[in-house]
Amino acid sequence: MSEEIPYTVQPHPLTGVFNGKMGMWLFLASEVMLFGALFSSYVLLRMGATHWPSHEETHLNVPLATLNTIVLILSSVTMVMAWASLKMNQLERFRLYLGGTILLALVFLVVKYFEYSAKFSHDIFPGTSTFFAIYFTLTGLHGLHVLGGILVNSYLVLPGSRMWKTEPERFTNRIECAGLYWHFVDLVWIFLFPVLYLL
Amino acid sequence: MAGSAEEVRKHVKVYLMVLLALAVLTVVTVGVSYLRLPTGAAILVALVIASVKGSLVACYFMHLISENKVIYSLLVLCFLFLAALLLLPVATSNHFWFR
Amino acid sequence: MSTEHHPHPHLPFWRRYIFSTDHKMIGIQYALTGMVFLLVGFGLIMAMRLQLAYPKSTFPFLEALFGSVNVPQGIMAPEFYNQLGAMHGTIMIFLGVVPLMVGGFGNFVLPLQIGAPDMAFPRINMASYWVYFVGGVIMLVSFFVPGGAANSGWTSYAPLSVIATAGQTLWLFGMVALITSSLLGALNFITTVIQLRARGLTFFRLPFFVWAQFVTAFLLLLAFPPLEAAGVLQLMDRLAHTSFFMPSGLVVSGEMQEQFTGGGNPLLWQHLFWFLAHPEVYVLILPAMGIVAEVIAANTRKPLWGYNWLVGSVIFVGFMSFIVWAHHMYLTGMGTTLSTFFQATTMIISVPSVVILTALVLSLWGASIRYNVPMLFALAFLPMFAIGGLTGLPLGLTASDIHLHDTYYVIGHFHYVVAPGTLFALFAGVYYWFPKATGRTMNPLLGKLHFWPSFVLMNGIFMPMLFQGLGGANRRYFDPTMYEHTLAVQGWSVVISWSAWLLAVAQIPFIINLLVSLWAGRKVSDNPWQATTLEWAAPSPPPHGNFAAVPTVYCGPYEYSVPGRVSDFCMQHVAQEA
Amino acid sequence: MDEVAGGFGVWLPIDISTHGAGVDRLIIVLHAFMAILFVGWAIFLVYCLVRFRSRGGCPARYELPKAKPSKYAEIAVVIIEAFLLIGLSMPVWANVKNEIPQDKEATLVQVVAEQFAWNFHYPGADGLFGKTHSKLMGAENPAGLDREKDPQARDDIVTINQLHVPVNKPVRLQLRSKDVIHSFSIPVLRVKQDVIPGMDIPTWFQARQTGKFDIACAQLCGLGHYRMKGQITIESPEQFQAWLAQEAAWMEGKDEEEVEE
Repeated sequence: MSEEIPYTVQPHPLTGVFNGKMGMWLFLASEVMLFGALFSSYVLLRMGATHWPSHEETHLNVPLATLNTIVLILSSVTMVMAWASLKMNQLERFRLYLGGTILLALVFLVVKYFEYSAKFSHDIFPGTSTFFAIYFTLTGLHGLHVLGGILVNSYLVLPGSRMWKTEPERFTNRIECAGLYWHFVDLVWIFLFPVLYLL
Repeated sequence: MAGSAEEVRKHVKVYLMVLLALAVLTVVTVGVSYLRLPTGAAILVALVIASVKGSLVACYFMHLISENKVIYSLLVLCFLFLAALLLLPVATSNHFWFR
Repeated sequence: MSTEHHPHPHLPFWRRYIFSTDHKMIGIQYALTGMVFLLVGFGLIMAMRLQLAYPKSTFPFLEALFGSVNVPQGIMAPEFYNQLGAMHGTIMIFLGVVPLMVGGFGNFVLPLQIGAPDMAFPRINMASYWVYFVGGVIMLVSFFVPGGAANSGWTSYAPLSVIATAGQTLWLFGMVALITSSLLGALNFITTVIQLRARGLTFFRLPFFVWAQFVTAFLLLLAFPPLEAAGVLQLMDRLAHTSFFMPSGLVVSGEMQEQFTGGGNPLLWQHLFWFLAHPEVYVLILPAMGIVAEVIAANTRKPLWGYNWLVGSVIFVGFMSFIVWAHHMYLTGMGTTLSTFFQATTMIISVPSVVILTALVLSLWGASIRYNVPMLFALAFLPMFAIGGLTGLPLGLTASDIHLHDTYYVIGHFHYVVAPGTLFALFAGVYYWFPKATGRTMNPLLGKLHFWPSFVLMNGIFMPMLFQGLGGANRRYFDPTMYEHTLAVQGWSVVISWSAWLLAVAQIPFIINLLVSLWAGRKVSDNPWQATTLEWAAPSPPPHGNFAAVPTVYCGPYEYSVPGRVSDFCMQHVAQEA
Repeated sequence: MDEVAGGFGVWLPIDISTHGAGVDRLIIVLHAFMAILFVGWAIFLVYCLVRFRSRGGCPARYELPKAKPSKYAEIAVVIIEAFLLIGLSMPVWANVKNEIPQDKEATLVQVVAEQFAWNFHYPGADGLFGKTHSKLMGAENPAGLDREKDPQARDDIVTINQLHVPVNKPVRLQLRSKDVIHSFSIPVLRVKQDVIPGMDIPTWFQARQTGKFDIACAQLCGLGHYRMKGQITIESPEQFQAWLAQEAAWMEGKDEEEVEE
């Protein structure tokens, strides 16, 4: 019986990708549509609005958000470095970099927590205005994605990395897929940041 | 996609350069927002910068620059449908008298 | 399941039959759950039909069945009627047909037809089923919360749905689960088709069913996320009192809606909803066409006419289905520019459907047609789908839509597509692939006893709806006797209701046949229909890993009656001497 | 079971509007086209099913038919669809959407939909509508008029579920909703238009006959959707004016009563 599923580790000779990568890109395509729909809704509501608050009026903390942007970009770099370390057969450096990614993601969420609680303490909630409805929904959904990334990466950095001993190539593939997801989360933020904080 | 360890070493340098570019662009986009450009121009500049940053992430961190055709075709497909989705705000503009 | 071949001989019961990762077992789980939900959804509509046929009567047994809150003194409450209506649509589409079509047949047949040992991601496949299951449970549980299940129609138009009872929140959570399940399934299908095709099985040697599933998977993957976004926004409106869909200054029953700041747009929901829901229509019909094509090819004993046309049409339909959505919204105050665009795209999308139907009919020319049960259902699909498609024309054009919009004409139209259309294809598929799943065949006499009454009664239900719709009878009316124009066509309601109840009776032979054939069906060979595609090269039922040896494909999918050959079919994996 | 006497109608209800003929023409032509297509196609199908049934010694042919006629049929379908779209559908729609009668030539009525009633708001003698305020809307004041402070609102006439219009004159309705989406529909006038909260959507018609007819809601709007029934009375211009005067007098009487109290 041919029970083994082909191309779980080795790339398909014609398409040049392994299954996991294909699956991850398909997942990201659906994510593009998810965030695209929300972005589209934002444009529609903004076009229909009689008044749209400028960023002075919303009192969003731009320096803090800029810091968060840099944090997330840094975490993307450590993520790709983690993968590169595996490619160079350096498990310890991989652990260091992936640990760094998780740490930076946590910093991002902590900063987000302070941003949210500052708003709540001024009695600003999602129901306050259309702008804040969009702000909380988009950043909240993005925050959930960050949280998901932290969970997956935490699994991969410790228990998941046992696979390195038995199937190093498969493990490297996993890190590549986790990386694709993480970079996408970064990419979404790169768009959210100007749209919500600067415009 | 990178194959050997040698190639990967070269990549690392590229990653650091991309990091630098992203940081600079972040500062630029924040800086521009303080210039108080007219709304249209501000949106254009911000979105252009965001697109450049996004492309950098996609091309280098996600290795799209050296990806396979099948992934490209998938993304082209996805962006076609995304374009249809972005028609949505236009689709309400032809409605009668929105208060 | 026959006893000789267990899908996983070495695994414990719960891994083999419940938390299985084998695509065939997951497919069967999907199919059985889907069938149960089809029965539930059908049950809901039978209760509604009672109200519609005899609106002024009391029915104590309904009170006994649904409780005195929903049916006080034997008279159905209008809000309960609305719950039944909303949940009938939701259950039939999202919990019945799609899981059966894509989750059931897609899972079971597709990997076999492409010569793969399993899906690309077996564990994601299992997760997809269980997330679907949870979504279904949430939907059913919603009947028991205060205020009952969602009652704003399966379309859940805001603001009505935003101010609706708690059941709507559960509906939204249920939908998020179902959407997640579909996404997991879709990315699995696409990866499987791209990566795991057997050697020699090029894209243009794929059976048409695989093509249909492939395009469907893309529709699911890319059209569902916007609904997920819309669901999130509606949840925010309901739970956090944002105003995405709530305009300013709403007054409900004399009360200002102060909790909503306003500034939202009710049409945003409709746009996002139909951006999904129109492709969803093709999710319902494309795999059905795939099944019908397979059954027709095998039972005409000749190649399908215009394989390339069929494939091209399916791809084209897939693309176009993303830019026709606003034809559901002509009467929302749309101007001429936009409506012209959407009318034009709607007319254009009808062309590939005509091509597919023509190709399937032309496939009969010069054939040698075997009239077995799957073939009967597949053939009945053709005229039923034709009526469903044709009646779409008056709804796709704005001027006629003025009169027909939101009438029974709409219900008749889309039910012709999905009930005698898609459901007949599903039945064809069940009879056709049952021998593959069990090694036994279903009883043909019971099958014919199932087919003929179903065929007549389906038309007894939906043809009168077209008449009612032309008369202008509005849909979603709890009491259809209140208006002159609805009373003028009310006689048909009785005909429709009796047809529906008898249709339920006509399903009894099918259920008996399905259950009894599992154990007592006639044992058959691995390829009882003498078909050509790869699933028939595997043993019946296929063991874990499917094929004894990895098959290599040498020819196209429908090489029947090739001149100069002894046998009238050439299986794809059998090399022919040059 | 109590039987309800119901008819077995199979075709359109009567049409008494000026634009309805265009709608009906499209529906008739479409159904003729559909019938021809379906019957022709079905005959071919049945012929194939009989002629090519499985028989001994008559194997299937591997070669596919050339099927030129089907290609011509498909091209014809495309052309006919294009004609239906451009020739029959678009002119009617353009007429309904773009040729909305101006204020001067039409009888103007503001329609305010709510769960589950239609409120009809006439401008009164001054021909001007008073401002409507969400905050003032209630059972006593369905349109939310401020009759005290707003001079334009003072003479406005508001009725519930009773729409009176003159025959042979264009009538323009401005449709608004207080709460959820409704759809304003008068089947005999071939009028159907969604009423969407937050929007102010115009629709119009011109009746050719007098009489009383039903107004229905065509979009699910809650548990009372089925009984959101109004009545349109189409009458001669004189009768219409008399009705307006009578309503105005009644309004005044009501006001005086309030003063006396």
